[in-house]
Amino acid sequence: MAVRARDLLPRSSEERLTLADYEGCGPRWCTGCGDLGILTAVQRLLRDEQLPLEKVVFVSGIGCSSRFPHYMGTYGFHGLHGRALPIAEGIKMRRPDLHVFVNTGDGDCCSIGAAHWLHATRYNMNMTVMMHDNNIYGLTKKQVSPTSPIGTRSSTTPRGSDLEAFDPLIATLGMSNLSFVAQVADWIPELLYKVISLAFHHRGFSFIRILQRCPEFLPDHFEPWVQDPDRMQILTHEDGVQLSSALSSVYRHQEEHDPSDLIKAREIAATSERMPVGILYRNPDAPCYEDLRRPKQLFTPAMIGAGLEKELDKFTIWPTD
Amino acid sequence: MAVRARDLLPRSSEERLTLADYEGCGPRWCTGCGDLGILTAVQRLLRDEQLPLEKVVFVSGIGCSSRFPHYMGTYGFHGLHGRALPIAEGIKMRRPDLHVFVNTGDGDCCSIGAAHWLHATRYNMNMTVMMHDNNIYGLTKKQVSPTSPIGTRSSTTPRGSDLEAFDPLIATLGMSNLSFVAQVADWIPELLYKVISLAFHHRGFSFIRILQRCPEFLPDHFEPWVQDPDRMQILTHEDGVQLSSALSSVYRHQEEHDPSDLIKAREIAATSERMPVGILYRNPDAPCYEDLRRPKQLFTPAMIGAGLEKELDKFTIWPTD
Amino acid sequence: MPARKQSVQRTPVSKPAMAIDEHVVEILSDSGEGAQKCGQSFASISARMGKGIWTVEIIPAEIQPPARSIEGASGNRIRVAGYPVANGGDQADLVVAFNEQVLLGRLRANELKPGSIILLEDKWRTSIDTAIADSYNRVYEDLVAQGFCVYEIPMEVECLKLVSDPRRGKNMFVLGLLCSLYSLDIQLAREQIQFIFGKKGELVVTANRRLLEAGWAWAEKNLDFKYKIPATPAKEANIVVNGNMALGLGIMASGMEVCAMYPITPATSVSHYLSDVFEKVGGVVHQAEDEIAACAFAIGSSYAGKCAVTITSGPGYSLKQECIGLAVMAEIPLVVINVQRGGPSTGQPTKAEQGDLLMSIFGSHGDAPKVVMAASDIEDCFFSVITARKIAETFNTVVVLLSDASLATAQQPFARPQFSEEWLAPPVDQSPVGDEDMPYDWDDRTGQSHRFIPGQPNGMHTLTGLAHDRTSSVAYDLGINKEAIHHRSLKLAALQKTLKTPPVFGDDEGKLLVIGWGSTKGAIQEAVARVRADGHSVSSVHLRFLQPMASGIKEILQRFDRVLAVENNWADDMEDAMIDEDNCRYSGLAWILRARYLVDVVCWGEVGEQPIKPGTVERVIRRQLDNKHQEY
Amino acid sequence: MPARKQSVQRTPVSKPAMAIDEHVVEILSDSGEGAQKCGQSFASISARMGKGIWTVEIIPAEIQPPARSIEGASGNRIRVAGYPVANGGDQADLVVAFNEQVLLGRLRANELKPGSIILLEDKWRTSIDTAIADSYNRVYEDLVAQGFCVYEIPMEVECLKLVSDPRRGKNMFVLGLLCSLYSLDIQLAREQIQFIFGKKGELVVTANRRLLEAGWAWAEKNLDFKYKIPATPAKEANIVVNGNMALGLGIMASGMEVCAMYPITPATSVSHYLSDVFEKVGGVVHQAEDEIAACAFAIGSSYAGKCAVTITSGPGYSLKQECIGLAVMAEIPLVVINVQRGGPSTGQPTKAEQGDLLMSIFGSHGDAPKVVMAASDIEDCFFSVITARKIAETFNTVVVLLSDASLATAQQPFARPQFSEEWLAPPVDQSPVGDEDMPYDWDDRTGQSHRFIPGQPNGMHTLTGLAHDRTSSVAYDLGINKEAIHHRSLKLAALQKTLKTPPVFGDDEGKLLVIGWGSTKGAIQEAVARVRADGHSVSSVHLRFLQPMASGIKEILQRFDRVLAVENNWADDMEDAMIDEDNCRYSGLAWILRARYLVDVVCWGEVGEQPIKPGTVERVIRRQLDNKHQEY
Ligand SMILES: Cc1ncc(C[n+]2csc(CCOP(=O)(O)OP(=O)(O)O)c2C)c(N)n1
Ligand SMILES: Cc1ncc(C[n+]2csc(CCOP(=O)(O)OP(=O)(O)O)c2C)c(N)n1
Ligand code: SF4
Ligand code: SF4
Ligand SMILES: [Mg+2]
Ligand SMILES: [Mg+2]
Repeated sequence: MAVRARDLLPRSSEERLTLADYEGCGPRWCTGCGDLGILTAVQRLLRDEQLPLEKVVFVSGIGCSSRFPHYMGTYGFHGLHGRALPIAEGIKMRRPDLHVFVNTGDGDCCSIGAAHWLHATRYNMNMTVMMHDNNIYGLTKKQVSPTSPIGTRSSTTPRGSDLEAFDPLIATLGMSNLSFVAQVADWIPELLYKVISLAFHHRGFSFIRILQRCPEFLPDHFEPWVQDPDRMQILTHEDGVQLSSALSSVYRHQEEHDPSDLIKAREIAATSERMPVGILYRNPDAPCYEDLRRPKQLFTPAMIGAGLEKELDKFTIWPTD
Repeated sequence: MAVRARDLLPRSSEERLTLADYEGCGPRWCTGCGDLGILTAVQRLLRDEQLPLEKVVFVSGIGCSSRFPHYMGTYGFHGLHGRALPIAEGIKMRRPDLHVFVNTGDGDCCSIGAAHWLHATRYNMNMTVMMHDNNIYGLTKKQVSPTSPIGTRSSTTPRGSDLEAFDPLIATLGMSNLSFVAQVADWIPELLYKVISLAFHHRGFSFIRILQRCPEFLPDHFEPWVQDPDRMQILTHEDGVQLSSALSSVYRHQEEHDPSDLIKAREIAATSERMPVGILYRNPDAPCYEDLRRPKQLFTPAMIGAGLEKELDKFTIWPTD
Repeated sequence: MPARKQSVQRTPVSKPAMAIDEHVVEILSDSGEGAQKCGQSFASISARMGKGIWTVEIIPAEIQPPARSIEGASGNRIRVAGYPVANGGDQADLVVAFNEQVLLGRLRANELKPGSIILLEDKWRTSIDTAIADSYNRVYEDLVAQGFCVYEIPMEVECLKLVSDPRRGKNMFVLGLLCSLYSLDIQLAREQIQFIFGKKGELVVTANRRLLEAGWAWAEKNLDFKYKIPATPAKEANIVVNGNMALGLGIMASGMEVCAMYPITPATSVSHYLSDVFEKVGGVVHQAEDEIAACAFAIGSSYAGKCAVTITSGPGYSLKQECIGLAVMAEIPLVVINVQRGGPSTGQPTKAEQGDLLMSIFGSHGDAPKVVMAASDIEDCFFSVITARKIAETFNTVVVLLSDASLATAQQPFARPQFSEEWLAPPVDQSPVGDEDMPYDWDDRTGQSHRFIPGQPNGMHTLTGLAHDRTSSVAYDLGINKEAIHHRSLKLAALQKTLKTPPVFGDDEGKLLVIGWGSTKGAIQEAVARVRADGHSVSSVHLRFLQPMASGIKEILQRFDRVLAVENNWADDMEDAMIDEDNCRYSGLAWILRARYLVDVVCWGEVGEQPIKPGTVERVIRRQLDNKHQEY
Repeated sequence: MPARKQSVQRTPVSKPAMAIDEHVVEILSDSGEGAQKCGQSFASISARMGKGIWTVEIIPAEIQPPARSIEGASGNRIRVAGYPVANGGDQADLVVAFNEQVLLGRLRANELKPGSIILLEDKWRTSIDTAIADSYNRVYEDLVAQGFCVYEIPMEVECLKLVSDPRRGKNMFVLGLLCSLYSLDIQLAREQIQFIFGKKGELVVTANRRLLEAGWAWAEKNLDFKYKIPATPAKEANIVVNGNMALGLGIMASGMEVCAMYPITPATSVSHYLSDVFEKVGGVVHQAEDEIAACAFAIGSSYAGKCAVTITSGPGYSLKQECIGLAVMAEIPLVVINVQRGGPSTGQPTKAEQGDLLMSIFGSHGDAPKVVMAASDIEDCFFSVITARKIAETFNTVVVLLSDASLATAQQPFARPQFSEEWLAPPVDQSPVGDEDMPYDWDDRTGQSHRFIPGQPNGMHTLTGLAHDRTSSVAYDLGINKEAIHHRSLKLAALQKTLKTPPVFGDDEGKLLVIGWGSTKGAIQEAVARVRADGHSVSSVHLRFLQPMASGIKEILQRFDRVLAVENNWADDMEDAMIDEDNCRYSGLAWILRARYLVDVVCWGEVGEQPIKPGTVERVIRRQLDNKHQEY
């Protein structure tokens, strides 16, 4: 591996990274796929933050949404269906210097990965988690997902699904050691950017459920909300989301919500007639697992050697002479 | 299999089943283990209900608590760690005639089995689920469990655990298609019996978190609550738990709680200073998966034959002449 | 540009159809342009006329790949012959392409016969996007230069005369073309259109019929060639389905009542089909939260007397291993269908591979004997499920049925099955259990035992994955686990005694025996037939049961000078400088045969490609005959 | 009752110690009475004096089994010899039992040498519970009738003279007894007590020392026999730990930084030990929510440059298969330790078995080549981890290290390791990546490639479990998966070239070769030594690497008339009426050897028992020598 001199120099201000630097290979999603908007927002955020490409890892499971890392110019780990979170935890555990992002789907996160999701929430490691919720299994071609609304016709529910949709927002608000929960939609770019940015700046496990359109398999599914801004409820807060005046005029239903109020957050998630978007909950004081588990000792050869000798001493039979 | 005449006769009232009929092999739990009280309550309930032994199946995972089925005189399925719920679902799916009970531990249910728990709640199949929560891994000898309080010294957390306990009550109250959630403690036999009985009579997925003492590994853990009834909050309702006068005088903190009020249930679970026991939530109208999925057609050879022929017709190339 | 002129300007008067034995035809389009429907219809009409067919789906790896992209090629390969065929053949004789890009991937993969005919949509030549026009021209010139016989077809122009959105009609125009070129019965083609579009109403039917007829007329008028492939009209009713639908039909026919699954390519389409029809015969498809839950659900259901199947592919199969071990241990009948795909890990979800054989035999920790069988053609997919259910319930064991991505989407006509009630299980036994009976009362000769199903009075016991004795009590004493393990192993031996020695294809003895299993059967047998036609002493044998294996196989192997395993999985190459007999990793079946029979089975395996072709196998055989020992 | 009087009433004056080569001693109590501590102390003192020892834990299957129950027996077997020993020996020469019930299970399992000495707590004889007194009397009479030499010891009575709760002190009284009986250095015993109880304060130490001395004095006064086992005082420092602690120490010493696990018997105690000490050297033990998460976590950590290990047993190992396939595919170094237990399914969690070998080699769908090695004694547990980490990081691959329940709890002294920085990995590479470099730039000869670790400038790429090319891009083209599979397979071949042919124990050629792997080494070699002492031409070879296997093994096998695999896993018995060469299910290693070398390896396996004994192997060998071909 040849070392290039310029890599060793600190980047000067002229060498600002551009959007193109954050792009990976060309996205292969369908035309109109909501994942595209998420990608754009994330690339912009990273550019605006000027995150060093090599210090960022995008981790994902399997699904359309989980192709995300391939489309970033950073490091990426396209893992196994349902296992993005534990992989991301392993990465973060001893590499606090890395910025870890996770992209997961509704099937990936709420179905096969549900146990990991619940525990990742509790571990509260510092990472930004985007759950692309298109209410369907995209990659495997239209099977019902836990978040599909009742009656959804899919390849495995040809006469309509039987169960009420699983609500990931309420569920996550019931988990322990909660740190950051937000909801946003792919079709409001400004808000999308803002919420992901707030999540990124939050220290802890920042979970964002992103309503994501899948025109291929559920073409009109989110249209009522896309078409009618009045069906959306924007959660604002001085220390959270604040709408531009342009957006304010479109999204008229705004509600001041203090993200530290968990009881209220649950109530909003459970009872809101409109679709709430914004920060539901944020607790900057929830302890992060990687901090709690950071050993007091350095992991150096000398330390290891000394520690080992000390342990061996305990079990040693010395020659008797 | 020789058929004995008496098995073919309907049981007369004289042939009431006794407690002994509901006993399996002798329990092997430690002295003072809370599982013993749960076993007693369940055996009594089945005796009182006179459930036919052959129509009852106890399903469990792996753990001390999961040994439960062996100690019952009914059918039992002692499955795999974390997988009791999907096994129980498979049993119930096409056997509505069977009474299905599930015994699971805090590790079994909330750790390795968490995804199944969340989905079993949503499927809402008619079964009674007892989660024996001793806040520790018993069978494998004292490892920390998700429900262990912060600071718990265990074999894998010798200097005390780092994370706040996971709260299964709040979590389950955040799940979808919710049907029945209760909490009770092994050391209040009357209430234990009552709550399990109410759960059994509820049609749907009845989840009971049972606080269960493990004197072997956490000897004094629940003592504050055992010793001081004032630390308990009994949730009563005219159509739910009602205390005997004897118990009423001991457990003075009673609260009338309407189990149909989910928002309130969440609030109680999240904010109650005392340990709430009783029915937190009950929704008799939540649809059961096995009902929703009951096919309109009988599964008979004639039906199968006819159905198959009809399908084959679709793909048949008939001889042309 | 002579080739071009050649095609569009000719106006032939009379075209005697050239008689040919068979052709391999491919139809390629962007995904969504309907090449698959066109290909399937072409195959159906041919089959109805009594020709032999085998279809192979060409599937893009993406949901909606970019238009005009190499990886986006979507379509069908149809092999049509005057006799039954059992694989997709070697290279294509004729290709219809809706744009020049979709051709490129097939060319690179060497799927076109040198000099073959290409029918190419010509609208790109005049595209206002000059990049497209340039690309088209470049490819066109190149094809011609390479000696392909390219006919440019004004598909869009012609379709626009009839419909406003030619993207949705071109495929039926092409069907008309092909009907003319292969002298198919245009009336059958009209019926096919009725069958496909009938549900969408008369207007749609009419529009598509017109397109069909237009294509037919255009070809009659403008193309200077025509083929005729002989047909042997069927004497009996046949059905045409792909392997996954055959599995679905087999599940219905086997009397299984529950299918628990979690979506995964390429297995999922079995459950798609089944989700549609299973309820009509009283069955149920349960989409679980993951593969582990699906397997556990199936186990619960089977335990309760409702025999269940769980269907998956590679990654899901790995996940199910713990549950499979439980079913083995507790002796619960369970059918596990694994439609294999390219591995390892997420691998190549839509590609065929036979990489899961050894895992199927040796998977799950501890001694977990299970039956492993493999379907080798479409009909076999159907009947294997019925057999699998029967074995599972007779021996109270797990039966793994292996199929793969190749069979999953391939179509081949086979005799319409005659439903028999014997295929079904008897109804759930709910009679009281005798006082002396025990849940695991193993027969010391066969290892078999009854099992008690909940609801049976007096049969109460607790089933457990812990070591247990005949009463199903947890066994603490030494030696009890051994007794149970012994009996579970015996069950495989007892089943083995009932298996028939597989027939040898070709002579019973000779120079070279090719041995295979699963979806490679058609390709292997055709390759063997070809070299036999040249007088070579080569035979083949194909295994249906991989664990246990029928008696008599050793004797077959020994009657040949050399044995070659041909599989669609990895085998190290002895020619590789690093590989020798101390480290060679043999193909799956080769491991088993070598271990069991101590015969020096050499092997050849292929991964990451299309389904194995007869020509490829033929070349491998010929190299073996050239006696380059250990080349593979 | 002569035997009884014999013991308690005699007052010997002088007792010359009888010189013996070795003894197998067992100490049995109800769980919680401290027999294990007594046994371990006895072993430690013996070892410190320079005797050879091997200890085996006797573990009840329940947490708190009923008192005075057969299955409740808890304790230790200690083999003490005048020379190094590598297994627990055959039958016990002397047993101390705290009640008569705990003896019964050992008797049934035939663990006592005929006529052996039994030291029995006598308090039960006079129990006010007549059922207990009767049981005691019955067993006592029976033992005497069977010819055991039973000494009744008033343990409780004697202890009560010193402490109020004899349940907590009896074990040290017994230690004193044993020190006297085996002429151990009482001063070392005092130090041992200081070591064990030091933390609990001087009072506890004193009380226990008094009990020790009382036991010693009582034996000196009342028992009429005394042994002396020679000792060769060690010239170098030795350490005494069990196999699981050795694994834990090995993990520390290997430079791995993360251990991700989920509790499971018998693997968990590795993590218990590690949880205590790993942080002190900067490492971390993460108890994940399940085994899949643990494996995924370890993969994530290794990917990020912090080499990780995940530890489990059978059921957890089955669950990890999908993740293991990902690590293989993505070429992430990963060490997986599987402390095998009795299977299948939940099986026998505390019992030893070697049932996971074939799954380790062939597990995970598709072609997933990984390295499989096995530790064969306690020292090997330590060093194998270091080797495993090194191979994993050198070849960017998965290394499975197999141990089992037998090694997990067995203790044997070995030379104190000398820490070397070479054991550790170099620090995480964070240097910039060259412009030409690719994340999977496979070397065509060895299959190896660099890998880029997050943080390395210019190394950005997305790792994937999908088929990928050298740049780690998803591979849609045919043939690319093959290229990657080829190189991953080559890595095993390249490693294989570096492996040393294992040494033959005994002559290099002869009549019978016994072959084994893992924890059976000590028993096999002792058995071979015994029959060799009788002049038989028998040798053995023990494998450390199971996949790949070192060169030269075939040549070794061929130099013997017959080869017998001896394993602690299931093997069908050819004598069984149902079993023949067409259906025989061979033991794990036998499968591999037969397949690779085409040598007719016969096999013998044992499941559901204690660790395999040298005497058992000896009998198996002798039967083979009697030339009953194919008996096993
Ligand atoms: C273990 C395993 N099971 C199943 C699959 C097949 N699979 C791939 S993606 C997917 C679900 C996709 O849905 P979702 O997570 O919602 O992502 P989307 O494609 O909608 O973005 C499934 C079932 C797999 N790759 N691995
Ligand atoms: C797949 C698998 N992983 C781990 C184990 C080991 N194991 C058995 S029980 C148990 C946890 C027991 O804790 P809990 O569920 O709380 O039950 P308890 O014993 O406390 O009643 C574990 C980890 C197992 N048997 N199978
Ligand atoms: S299938 Fe749906 S989710 Fe997947 S890429 Fe297409 S539009 Fe997006
Ligand atoms: S270990 Fe704890 S939970 Fe298990 S049986 Fe003993 S007291 Fe009960
Ligand atoms: Mg989705
Ligand atoms: Mg517990």
